Amino acid sequence: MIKRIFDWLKQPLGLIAVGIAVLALFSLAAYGLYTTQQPPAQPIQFPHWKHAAFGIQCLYCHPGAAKGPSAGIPSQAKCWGCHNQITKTTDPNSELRFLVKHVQEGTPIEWVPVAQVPDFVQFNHRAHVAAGKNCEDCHGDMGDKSQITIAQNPQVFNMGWCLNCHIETAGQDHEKLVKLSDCGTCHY
Amino acid sequence: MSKQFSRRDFLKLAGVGAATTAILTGCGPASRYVKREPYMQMPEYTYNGQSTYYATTCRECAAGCGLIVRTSQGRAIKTEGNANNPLNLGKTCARGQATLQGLYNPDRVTDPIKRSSRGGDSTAVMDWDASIQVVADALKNNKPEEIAFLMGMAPDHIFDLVTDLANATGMNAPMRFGALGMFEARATLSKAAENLFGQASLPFFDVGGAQVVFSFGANFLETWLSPVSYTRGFAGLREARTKLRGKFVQFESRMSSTGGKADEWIPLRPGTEALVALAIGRLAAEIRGGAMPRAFASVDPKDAATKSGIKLETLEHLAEMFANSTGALAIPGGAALGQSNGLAVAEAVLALNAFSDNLGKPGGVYLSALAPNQTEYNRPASAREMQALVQKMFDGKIKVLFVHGVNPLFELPNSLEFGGASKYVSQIISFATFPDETAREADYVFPDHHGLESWGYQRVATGSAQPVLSGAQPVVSPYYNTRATADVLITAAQLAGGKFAEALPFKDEVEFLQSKIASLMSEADGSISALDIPTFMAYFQQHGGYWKMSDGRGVPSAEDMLNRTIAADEAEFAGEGEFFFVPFVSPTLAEAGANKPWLQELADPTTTVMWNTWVEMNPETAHELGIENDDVVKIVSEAGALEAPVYVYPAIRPDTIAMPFGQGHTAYGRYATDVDKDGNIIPRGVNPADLFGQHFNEAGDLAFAGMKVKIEKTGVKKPLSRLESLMGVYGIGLGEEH
Amino acid sequence: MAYEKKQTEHAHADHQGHTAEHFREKHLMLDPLPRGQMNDMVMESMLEKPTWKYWAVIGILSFIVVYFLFYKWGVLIAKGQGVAGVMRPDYWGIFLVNTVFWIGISHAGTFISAILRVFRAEFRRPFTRAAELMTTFGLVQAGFSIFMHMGRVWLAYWLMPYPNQRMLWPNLHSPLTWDLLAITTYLLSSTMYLFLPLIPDVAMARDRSTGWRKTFYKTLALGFRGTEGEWTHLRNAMNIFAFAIIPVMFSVHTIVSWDFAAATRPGWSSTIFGPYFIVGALHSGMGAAVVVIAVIRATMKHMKYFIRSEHFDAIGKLMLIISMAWAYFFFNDYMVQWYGGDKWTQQLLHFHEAGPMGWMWFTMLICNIVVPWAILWNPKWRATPWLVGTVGIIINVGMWFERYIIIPISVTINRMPFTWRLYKPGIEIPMGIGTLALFILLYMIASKLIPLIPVWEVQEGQMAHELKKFGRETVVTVSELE
Amino acid sequence: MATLADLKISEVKLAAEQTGKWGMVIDQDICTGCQACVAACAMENNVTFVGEVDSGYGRSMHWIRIERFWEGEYPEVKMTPNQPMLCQQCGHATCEPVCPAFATVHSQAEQLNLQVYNRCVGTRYCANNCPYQVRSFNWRDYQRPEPLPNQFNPDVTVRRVGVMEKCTFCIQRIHKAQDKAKSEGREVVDGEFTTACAQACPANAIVFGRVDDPESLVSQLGKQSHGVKHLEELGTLPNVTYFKGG
Repeated sequence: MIKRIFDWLKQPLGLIAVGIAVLALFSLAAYGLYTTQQPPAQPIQFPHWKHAAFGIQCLYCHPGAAKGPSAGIPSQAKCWGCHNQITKTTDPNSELRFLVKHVQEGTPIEWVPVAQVPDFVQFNHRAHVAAGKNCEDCHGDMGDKSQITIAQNPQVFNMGWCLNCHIETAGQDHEKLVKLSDCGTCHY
Repeated sequence: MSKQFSRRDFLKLAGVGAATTAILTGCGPASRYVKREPYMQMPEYTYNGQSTYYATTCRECAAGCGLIVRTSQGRAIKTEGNANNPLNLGKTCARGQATLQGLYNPDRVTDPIKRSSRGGDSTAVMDWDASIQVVADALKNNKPEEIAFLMGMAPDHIFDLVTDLANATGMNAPMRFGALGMFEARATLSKAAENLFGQASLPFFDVGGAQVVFSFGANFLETWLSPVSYTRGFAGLREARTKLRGKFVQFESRMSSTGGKADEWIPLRPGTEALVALAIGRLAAEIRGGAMPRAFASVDPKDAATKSGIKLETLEHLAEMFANSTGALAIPGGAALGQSNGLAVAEAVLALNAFSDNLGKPGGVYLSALAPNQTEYNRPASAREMQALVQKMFDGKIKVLFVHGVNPLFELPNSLEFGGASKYVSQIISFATFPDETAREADYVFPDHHGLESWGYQRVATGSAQPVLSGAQPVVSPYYNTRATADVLITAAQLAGGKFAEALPFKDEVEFLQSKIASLMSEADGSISALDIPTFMAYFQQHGGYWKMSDGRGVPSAEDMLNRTIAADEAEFAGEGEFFFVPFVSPTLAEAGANKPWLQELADPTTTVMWNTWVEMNPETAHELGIENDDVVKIVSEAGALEAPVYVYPAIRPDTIAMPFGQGHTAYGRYATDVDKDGNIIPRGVNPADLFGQHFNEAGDLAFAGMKVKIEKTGVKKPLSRLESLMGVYGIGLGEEH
Repeated sequence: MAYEKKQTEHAHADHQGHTAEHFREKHLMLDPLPRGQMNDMVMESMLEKPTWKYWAVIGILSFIVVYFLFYKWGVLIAKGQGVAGVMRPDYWGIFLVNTVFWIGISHAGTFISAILRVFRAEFRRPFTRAAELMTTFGLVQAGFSIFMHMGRVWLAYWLMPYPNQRMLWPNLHSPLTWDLLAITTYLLSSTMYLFLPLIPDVAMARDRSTGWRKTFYKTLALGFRGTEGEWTHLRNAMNIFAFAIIPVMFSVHTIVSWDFAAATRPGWSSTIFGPYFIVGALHSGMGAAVVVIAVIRATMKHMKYFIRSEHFDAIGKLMLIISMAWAYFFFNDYMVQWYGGDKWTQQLLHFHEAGPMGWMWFTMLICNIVVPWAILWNPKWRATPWLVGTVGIIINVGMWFERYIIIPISVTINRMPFTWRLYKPGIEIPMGIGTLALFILLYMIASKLIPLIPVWEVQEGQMAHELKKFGRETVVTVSELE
Repeated sequence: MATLADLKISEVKLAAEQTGKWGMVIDQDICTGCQACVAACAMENNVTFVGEVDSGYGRSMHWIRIERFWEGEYPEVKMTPNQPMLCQQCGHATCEPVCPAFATVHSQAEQLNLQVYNRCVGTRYCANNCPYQVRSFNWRDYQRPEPLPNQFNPDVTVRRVGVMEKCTFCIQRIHKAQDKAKSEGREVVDGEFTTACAQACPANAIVFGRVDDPESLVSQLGKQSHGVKHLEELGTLPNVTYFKGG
């Protein structure tokens, strides 16, 4: 029985079948891998660089960063506060039409945050801002339109990267190093 | 309510919960992506990631403890005690902590429903307009005297609202009932206060200020009246930092977790509490010398010792302790009052206090302060009054029954036949938040908000020196399509028109509340004051209520208290059988905690059993009967029979068995019930109330502890889930001793 | 050459009469066969067409391995350790019992092969291979068992020291890290040590086989042709390994014992655990070895020639001595713990004997002491293969019980009596059976793939042995070959 | 790139000489065993419930449990003072050295025993070696059906199957208070915050604070002569002091 199967597989047809199966498996795996690396679809293709170019401070829309753990996503009301002054909202091809739609329908905009740390990391924006870190240190240069979109964060947040900066920041200060390299500082 | 509330405009952050559970390992970035909905209108005092704290009132029992609820992004995260509230001073009990598991319970009633047949599973979802019309029709189309409201002991504002409605229209006055009130024998306490002090009131016992505390069955560290406040009092009694460590003696036939903390635990024969109290009084009076008070004169200590099973020396030693103490306090309560002679027990024990001359003094007995907007003490219905209601239902005198905040089919003993009587009521409308047994038997369920989603107030009946009105406000927006019962009633009354509309001339619940607290606005000595009602209401919400800054407790008059005879008869016990039956309220679950999984998983303080009902039995008795731990026994009383596994309990009289109340639900969500092998819903544990007969004490409270029962072995084993180790704690299964 | 000389002497010895015949019958070393014939016997035993019985057993074992080991393991990973019987306070259960057990089994291989080789115990020659295979296969089961035990086995690689951007390394304070290092070292070195003496045999097999087997053996033989130079290198390598692996072997089980001895638990924190565990390992390992040898002898062709009563007799003596040593260490451990007087330890010792699992404690003593002592002292019984094999099984049962008593039963008693609880195994039992099945399965497959008898070693021994007659006495002489 | 030496792993040893930072005093005489602390802890720290069968088999996840024993026989039977048992945050913990993955480490900054959930591989050696038996393991992926997860505390990681967990002395509250104090340019004041259990305790039987600050309430109480530390003889340097009561 097994021998017959093996014999069949040794034929050209069998070899082709095996080849196809292997290829299919391989491409499936590759596709699976590929999908995990794709940036998410966003409800609005929000151009950070444009807003930065207008000179809007990061903290205007994300005030939480200076005050607490989470920077926060601005409310619709905040978006609309400026954008209802801008006539472009009537342009049917503008990205803004989505905002108009959300505001008119009173539905929330379902953003997909891209700058995320894993759940087991307790990240606090305030401490980092207070320590003199600039937003672009972690989130990239928002003014550079090639570098930052709302679909990707240029920096992959992993522990080595965090720790490197922590140790650099601590410098020769031993007490600071202890605090900044303590597992319990971020994981609890 | 909608107007004020909509301003908050909370939005749930969809998927945040999923995200927290999703990834610990972390695969690719895509698996981490979640959608986040920002606020559409961010409340100005909110920052993302920062918590907002709201003051409100706990609704897990009627005590009225103030809570501060931590909310984050529109979700309630944690309840903490309100440190400003004079009743609980920032503390909570386990049930207060677990109230969030009620709020986010997966088994809540999500929409108003109409049931096609009572007790059936088939329901139709209604919209609120139609629901309110149903209520309006029920009010309008029946004679007022055919409409009855049955309510729980909390919250008070709906009770006030219905009372106003009833007063204006001639409806039956709303009845309030709760199993806790029944087990606390509140009617007996208040009746005794009336008899002795001339004023119906809940006595307040200042445990913290006392030097010696004698408690006759009062389980004041568990569920009794105001457990958080009494526990604080107990800590004060024991606090070695500030004064001499106070002594505590507990008289009861089965060691409760309160009794476990006692320096001396006196296992007296059930029914002899009055006798023992009077005997101690007599012996103490003899020690002190002087004229023998009439109240104690007729009792013979030797006889009391024989009857109660306490050694005479013990009685003498206790009397000495009582007589020689500068601050001796005696507390009646619990199972001691739930007997045929309960009123006599309460009087005898209060007489001890008169003898100790502590009335109205620190470490003594007070009359509880009336809440700020209260003129007289309003006790819940006694079981006899409930029996009268049931009788009325049987007689067809009640056409519509509204049920709110109480689950009579579970909390009332079976023998009162509420279930049978409800068949004679043509329409039952339940406002239950949870699909409990009564809601299952109702024609309509118009779910009220959970306590944390509701407005309201609760009067603090006892436990605080200051008069306190604890205020409640929604801390989160309603999770389901529920509606405040007060709003439903106000709208329905207006639809019904006539006297109904006149009785409730309010726009919504908040306006009604404002009308109820408006009079406090300018009162002197208040914790808050304001010039206009919106500001006052805002302060009221912000501080979690309103309280007076001074002591509002009444001083009972001691006149003639000792100069009267008190019946020292033993209690009568109903039923055949060799065992006294002592039911007690589960300290962790109480009457309505069974649907909260973490309360189920809390170990009982005395037995450490979780998730089930047990029968406590003395090791000697168990040995004689050939019963071991986890053997299921059948308990037969005159009113019914139950089967439950045995817990061989070292601290119970050999002639007594005890059982906790709180389990045995046939409905009430997945955590309160169990499933058998075939997936059918079966009760989790049993309800000892099924064993209670129709016997009352003089004050009308149910003589729930006045029973004798038989025990039959079944040969079945049901292992109890215990936190403790049978090996380590009892040495069972460790092997023979050397 | 040496071989030819030997042949003539052998022919000469034929005339020695009855006594020589008697010796020959008893001793493999004195019963030489022509080299080619012996090689053919080994090849034949390996290439013998498997009967249906063989396939049936393979089928059953494969089913057990696939279902009980791998499927159940999948269940375990998917549902968590809750499907096993572990809980507070018995955080460690049968998985670790099995780990220690299999590591113990694996000790006999090295013991027989390395120690006996170093001490020139001649009776070892025909079964060193079988014992070495046991080492490797046993360690595989031990590895499986420890991975089954882990709550998040998919992260097991975190226990390996490798540079990573988190700047995190395994904790070198932890006995488990030492364990991992020791077991890995042992697995690698014992595999090497299995392989080295295998080279001449696969070279022999290469020369006598065709088809895929030829390719297989050709690859394994690494071009070994049997020149003097190759032999010298091989001997040197084997000598180095034989000496080097002995400390590794001792360290492995000592370190395994430190998992327990270094903990603060009553009953565990015992200084004697190191040697106690090693002797225990040898006890179960010798037991397992004798079972394997008895089975091989009974089931494979020509094996009655290679494995004779004398071998069982010799192993039996070893087993008896090890059993005595184990009894000594057991008594020592018990005595010191009891004499220490710590109340929790007292409680634990009492629990061992009189607790609900007391029967296991007594069975352990019977299996590990009473049975071997009662049977193995008798030379006649000791030379009976099936009897010694049975004793081997009994000893292994006893030794498994010993580990069970040390792990799940001992952790029942800790310093917090409120948490004491008795362990009830769940999925561990089928999975443990699965590891046993895998062990047997690997052995059965190996028996068809590699020569189970190290022919060259037997031949080497036979060359060295000689019967000489001094007066009326016939004496065995052994000459140094190297 | 920093090296191993920079992280001063060997400093774990130094803990033996240190006095600890955060500590607790528990008065067993006034503890009524009411379980408020247990419930509060579960609510604050996203501790899961496990159901009847598992909880009866020693798998409950309580981070704090209240122990009680019996003395004597009826009628002279007494319940021993309730003993809340939680992680003692040992200065020289037995759980720490045995973890092969550094998932159980000593926090040098806060002098606490940390359990780093994401590093845990589930060998359960720490729990085995804990003389107080206060560690709980996630034996299964215990499900909390919707909408119960709404209640999760966002400051505390939700643990999944296969990791060990235990009392953290509410480290999230410590961090929050420290962060707040720092943002206001001051030190954390004694009593400014407390753990969930101490906060809930109706009898005030649990007092939490800095043990290295001689002025704090917990240090003052800790000095009282009847304070006992459990299993101190093992050299674990526990940071929880018990008043046996009576």
